[in-house]
Amino acid sequence: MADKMALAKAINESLRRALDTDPKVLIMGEDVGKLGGVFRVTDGLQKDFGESRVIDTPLAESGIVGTAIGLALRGYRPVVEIQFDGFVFPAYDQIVTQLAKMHARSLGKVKLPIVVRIPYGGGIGAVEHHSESPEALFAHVAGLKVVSPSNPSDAYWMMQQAIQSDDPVIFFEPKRRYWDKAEVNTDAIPGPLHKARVVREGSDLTLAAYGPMVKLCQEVADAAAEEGRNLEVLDLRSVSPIDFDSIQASVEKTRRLVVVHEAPVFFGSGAEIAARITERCFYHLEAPVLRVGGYHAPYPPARLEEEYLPGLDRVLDAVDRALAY
Amino acid sequence: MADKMALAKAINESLRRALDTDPKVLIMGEDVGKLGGVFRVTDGLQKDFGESRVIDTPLAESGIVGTAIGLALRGYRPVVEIQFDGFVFPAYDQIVTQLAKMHARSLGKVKLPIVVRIPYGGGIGAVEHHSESPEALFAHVAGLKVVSPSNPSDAYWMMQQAIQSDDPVIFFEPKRRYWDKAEVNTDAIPGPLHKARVVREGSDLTLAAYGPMVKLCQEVADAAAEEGRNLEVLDLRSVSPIDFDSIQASVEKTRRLVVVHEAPVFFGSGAEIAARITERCFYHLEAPVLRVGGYHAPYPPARLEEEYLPGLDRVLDAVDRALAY
Amino acid sequence: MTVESTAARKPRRSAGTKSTAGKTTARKSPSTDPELVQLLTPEGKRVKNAEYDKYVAGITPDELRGLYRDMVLTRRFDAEATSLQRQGELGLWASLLGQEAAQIGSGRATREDDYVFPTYREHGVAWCRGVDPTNLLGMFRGVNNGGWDPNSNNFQLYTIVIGSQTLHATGYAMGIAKDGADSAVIAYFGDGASSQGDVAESFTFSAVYNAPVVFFCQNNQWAISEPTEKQTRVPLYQRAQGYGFPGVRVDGNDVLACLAVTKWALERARSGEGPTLVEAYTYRMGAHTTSDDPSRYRGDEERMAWEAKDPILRLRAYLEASNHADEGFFAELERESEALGKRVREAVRAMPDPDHFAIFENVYADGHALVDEERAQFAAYQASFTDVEGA
Amino acid sequence: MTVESTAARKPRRSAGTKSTAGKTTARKSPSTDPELVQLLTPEGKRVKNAEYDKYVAGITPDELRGLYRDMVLTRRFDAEATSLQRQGELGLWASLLGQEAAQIGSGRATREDDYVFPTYREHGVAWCRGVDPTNLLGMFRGVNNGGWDPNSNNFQLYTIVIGSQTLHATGYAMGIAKDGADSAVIAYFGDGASSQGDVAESFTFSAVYNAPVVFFCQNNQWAISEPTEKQTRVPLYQRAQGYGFPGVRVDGNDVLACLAVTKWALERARSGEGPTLVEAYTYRMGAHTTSDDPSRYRGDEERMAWEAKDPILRLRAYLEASNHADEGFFAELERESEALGKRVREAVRAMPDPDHFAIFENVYADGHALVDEERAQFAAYQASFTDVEGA
Ligand SMILES: Cc1ncc(C[n+]2csc(CCOP(=O)(O)OP(=O)(O)O)c2C)c(N)n1
Ligand SMILES: Cc1ncc(C[n+]2csc(CCOP(=O)(O)OP(=O)(O)O)c2C)c(N)n1
Ligand SMILES: [Mg+2]
Ligand SMILES: [Mg+2]
Repeated sequence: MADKMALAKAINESLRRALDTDPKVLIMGEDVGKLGGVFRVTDGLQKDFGESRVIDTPLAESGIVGTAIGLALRGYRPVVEIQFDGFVFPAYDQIVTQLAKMHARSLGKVKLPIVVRIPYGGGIGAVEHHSESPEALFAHVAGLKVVSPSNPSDAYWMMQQAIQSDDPVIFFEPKRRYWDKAEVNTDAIPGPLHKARVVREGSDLTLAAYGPMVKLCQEVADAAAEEGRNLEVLDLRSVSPIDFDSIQASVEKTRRLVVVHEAPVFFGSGAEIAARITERCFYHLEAPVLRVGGYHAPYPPARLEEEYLPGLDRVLDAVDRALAY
Repeated sequence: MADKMALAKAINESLRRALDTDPKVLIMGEDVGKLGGVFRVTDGLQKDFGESRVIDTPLAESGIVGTAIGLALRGYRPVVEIQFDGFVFPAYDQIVTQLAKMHARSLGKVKLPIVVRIPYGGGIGAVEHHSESPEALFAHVAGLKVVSPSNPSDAYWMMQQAIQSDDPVIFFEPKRRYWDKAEVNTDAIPGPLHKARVVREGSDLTLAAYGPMVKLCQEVADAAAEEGRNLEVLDLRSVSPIDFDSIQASVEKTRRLVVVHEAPVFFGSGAEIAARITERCFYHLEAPVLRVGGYHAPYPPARLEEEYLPGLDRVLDAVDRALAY
Repeated sequence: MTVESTAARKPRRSAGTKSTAGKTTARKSPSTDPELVQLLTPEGKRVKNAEYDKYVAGITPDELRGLYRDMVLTRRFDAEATSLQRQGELGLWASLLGQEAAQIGSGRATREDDYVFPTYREHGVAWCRGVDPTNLLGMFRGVNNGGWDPNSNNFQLYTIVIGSQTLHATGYAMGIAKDGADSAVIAYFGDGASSQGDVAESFTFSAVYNAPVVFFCQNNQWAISEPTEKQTRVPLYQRAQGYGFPGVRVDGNDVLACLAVTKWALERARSGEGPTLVEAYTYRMGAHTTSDDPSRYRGDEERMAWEAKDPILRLRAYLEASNHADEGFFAELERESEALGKRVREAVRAMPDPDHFAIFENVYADGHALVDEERAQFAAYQASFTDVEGA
Repeated sequence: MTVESTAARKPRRSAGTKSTAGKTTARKSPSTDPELVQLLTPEGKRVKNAEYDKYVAGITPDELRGLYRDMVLTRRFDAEATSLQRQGELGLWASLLGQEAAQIGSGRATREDDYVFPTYREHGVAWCRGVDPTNLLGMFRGVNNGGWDPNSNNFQLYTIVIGSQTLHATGYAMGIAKDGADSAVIAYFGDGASSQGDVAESFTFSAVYNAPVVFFCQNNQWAISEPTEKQTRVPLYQRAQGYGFPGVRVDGNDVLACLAVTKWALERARSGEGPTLVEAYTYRMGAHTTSDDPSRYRGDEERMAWEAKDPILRLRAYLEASNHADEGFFAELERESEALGKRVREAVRAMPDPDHFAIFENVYADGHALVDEERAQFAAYQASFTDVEGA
């Protein structure tokens, strides 16, 4: 069955399917019940599955993740929502010291199949703490998997896969793409959770991105095509692990790489990608791996976010610089 | 006055000096009073400055940092201790969303001159959560400064400078070097807080490190010298900002760089250094920047830490690999 | 909606009530039947209260009219902001509609040298502290993250991460005690915030250090879509006793009671008696913010019941019955309201967008090499457009 | 050391005690005068307790000897571990000396299908749950971070980050309620831990969801070097009432009282009455851990006073006075103790170091490409030595 669906709706449908097929799946978070979440991602789920499966929690993120761990120990598979990126930090201790480490600590005896959903990123004109991209802070931590879909179909399937995974998955939802519509085939699983996908083939340079920046990179590639430049666009989909094999394969072909993310460049995913790809492709690269991302500054007030965020021109500028080597 | 002093004692003397000269300086933390801290870094300070300046706090890290912020708003300059690296995460929200952002949020009206001391790193045979190196998780966050001394003199002076700074400083103390002794000249300030230092000149390859790994890199350079290889060793001293100018200058000379830290390599400081130095020195580098650090795994139990941590052989191996290009 | 509804499948008996030495037992106090301090009934009748009357004993008609004026102007300002949001001038607005008495009563209880730590909805408290209301709009318009100097009015910036500011308030109060000063701190937070670990830690720290701080919880019954039953099963003011300091529930729609109880609590703080928790039992009459749609989770009847307890009508009834205000006063206030609305409207529309370079300003107090580098790159990049356009 | 000593420069009056409707007032209950549930005096005399006697009414002499045996063997195990640390066989040890009654009493109150969430000092509880004591030593020796399967004995791994496990316990209890099962959860934590936000949040969640969990706080008077006055100014058991569930303080050196009170609390949980806080008032007779030097922060007199309340001597006096145990029993137990010590010693010395590749095992349940890559690099690197050595 293939329907055109907004990304938020695709996650909603995916959660619904999980609730339907596995009685152990739970939804937890602030306002996920009657309200259906501030972005309506859990719309209608409490009505259909009841307050025992779709749980409005007290306003305490550490408590949400900490009790989800306890529920997982009891055999449940909680999908918890953090209302906005900037509010995950009260739960950071539970995520880093407990959720990430319990499997190793127990020598594999304890599995914590928990999904932490985080709507993230900017571009929606929001107030402070509502537009951040903290994925690097989770990718550095062993024991967590970190993914971010860029489109409704991936949103649907990656959520299915995240819930089925026996590992904790931090699921970053590109909130400014929540309303973007595309076809979702709910019958056919498109591929493994942590594999990158070439969304546009090209030969002159590789643009690598994930989540909200994939669409931008496609626009950049369109714009560059008008200038006769043939860019390859990779949707990484996963930030931990990162599918370095796919990036390497692309870079061995194009010999140039620009990584784009909303998060600050300093200590961001672009750093890890640049370091490792340079090591893997040292003799292939014609230019250093360039990075386009946020500045080393707090996410600015809404009226400055267009300047702060990577945009078409800034990415094109990096492409030009890379091609100039 | 130049005395031979252990690194822990140097910090103790530096805190004593700060308490002596600035009545607004406070020491706060768990067990920092009568006990003098579990590493005795605050030994004797409460006795001499009283319970109102050297404050044993409740066992709650978010509370410690959060009340320190309030005290700073009132004009105090708190130096707070987190007992071990792995226990900073309950305070992570206050550090990331409040401490780091208050100056920008207030358009510069509010300054938070707070030092967060964190004994960090492994090699002391400790139990879980007592041997981690989370510096990347702070360096990624704008608004914080992150430093780590490698020797008693730097420990003394960098602490003075951190306390005098009007910015929040995360001060990572290399706990396995606490008992290392060296001369500390308490009269002459050695240089700016965020500047790297060449601790050994060389021409064949640059080893860059900070905190506990500087000593290791010096040993590596000694060992390499016996094989006729002339390594330069840089003590970075600061992880945010990183003194890229000094690294660049060194790499333009040696043309090869190996970065060493205890923290996991994935998304660690080595990634940022590799990415940026490759961009700055693209035509100078004869080999990709190589990184030696922890694996993508929770810090292991003590009897495995020697395998997990960068050691002489593993760094030498990286040096060999870099020189083989 | 009962508190057990989410978790229990089989019927579970409720907590017992017997109490013996060495054991404290949960008190059954359904939050619909609060034991609250009230000085003015919803109809505006002044009722006696042996304990708190003295804190408003000397209040003059002038001051009473002042409280009324504060509430009316705050509501007017709030309504203007809501409509500016609808017009696209603000990105978001968090209305205080219904909470005027809680905010004005407590705000007017503070002294100039006291320090206030608000959350994001304390427009009425800001008003009492003398913060220009147009300054409050900057962050909602998206031109800054806080547009005033906290130290000008001892009114800290709004804090969005729920609960964080209660620890700052506690630390500030610890500093006051250290300084030997006799001022006090008041920290505002909501019923939802009461669940955050930070708020609990602020109770612990303030009790252990006997810090001069008043925790002022506006229980407006809702945390976005969640009713207070999702945060606690006993009235929130009771939370304090387990930490070793008093808690009191006050009618949050009664400005006189809020004034009296807050004065009492602040005086306790000043005289070295340490922290107090005040729970102002009130109601969020509007949406959580302009982004919210309360019809999804609550019925109209509830709001209508609370409209009958409107804090402004209540004081007006009292002023009129006691002849403390005449038609002229109300008419003049109406004009003043209009003028305030106009001023706010114009100020917002005139509010300039920030300079692009503001991104890089104030990240650090002492500078940071990377920020300098990125600022320079940004400048060069910006200049490249000018060049192109200029060419 | 008073609670105000750190913060206040000028004398501050202590909290008032008057109480009126709508206001709860801090109870002055100095922690040196606890109102505690006691069934056995320090001298071993059985005292009546109308409320809790029934929970131990049917206890047999055999069971009483069993409790004694548990405490003696636990203490023996603990002493052995301390000396193994001195001999360098363990990196660290956290002794439970003095807390045997709190742990054995509460541990024996649990049912097989209950679930226990310990901190890092619950060796006595582990014993009651049937966890082989040598398994507890792995993490202190540094060969693993937890050497048993939590689900074998429903005894979760030790948790070092203070307070975290109370939330896991609460979540697990929420799951029990969801399953409609009638088992319960018990979460252990210390007086220091009571200050952590996570513990407060676990109180909130358990109350809101009426989760079947018992919070068992061993107040051993110290959090490393900090006395309980640095965490609270009222007795800890009172914390619960502000969250809407009962709290009780029990003599933590009285194994019968601990058994009775914990049984009561667990039965409440099972029968749907929700959470309970039990504060076991006890004493850490030894150092915090083998790394600690308590002489830096506390005097000997305190420890000596508590030695007079020793939980083991107390039960022994009762057993002897009531003729429930004879010389033969004590002699046999002494032999059993020695055998346990020997077994533990030998097991520790024989404990193999982990395989180097264990670093990469179990980081993930479903694998991770980077871990595979790093494992392979590590293998190649290790092999390079073998090659060299082999060459
Ligand atoms: C740590 C954190 N989590 C979540 C949010 C999102 N959020 C904003 S307001 C709010 C509800 C707050 O309720 P309450 O404390 O009762 O205050 P009120 O809005 O009713 O004044 C939530 C969940 C937040 N701002 N901070
Ligand atoms: C979050 C955190 N902060 C600090 C520590 C260091 N630490 C270990 S034990 C301890 C004291 C614990 O005291 P208490 O809760 O009373 O338990 P007890 O050791 O007395 O059994 C501290 C501060 C820790 N383990 N976790
Ligand atoms: Mg509310
Ligand atoms: Mg203790």
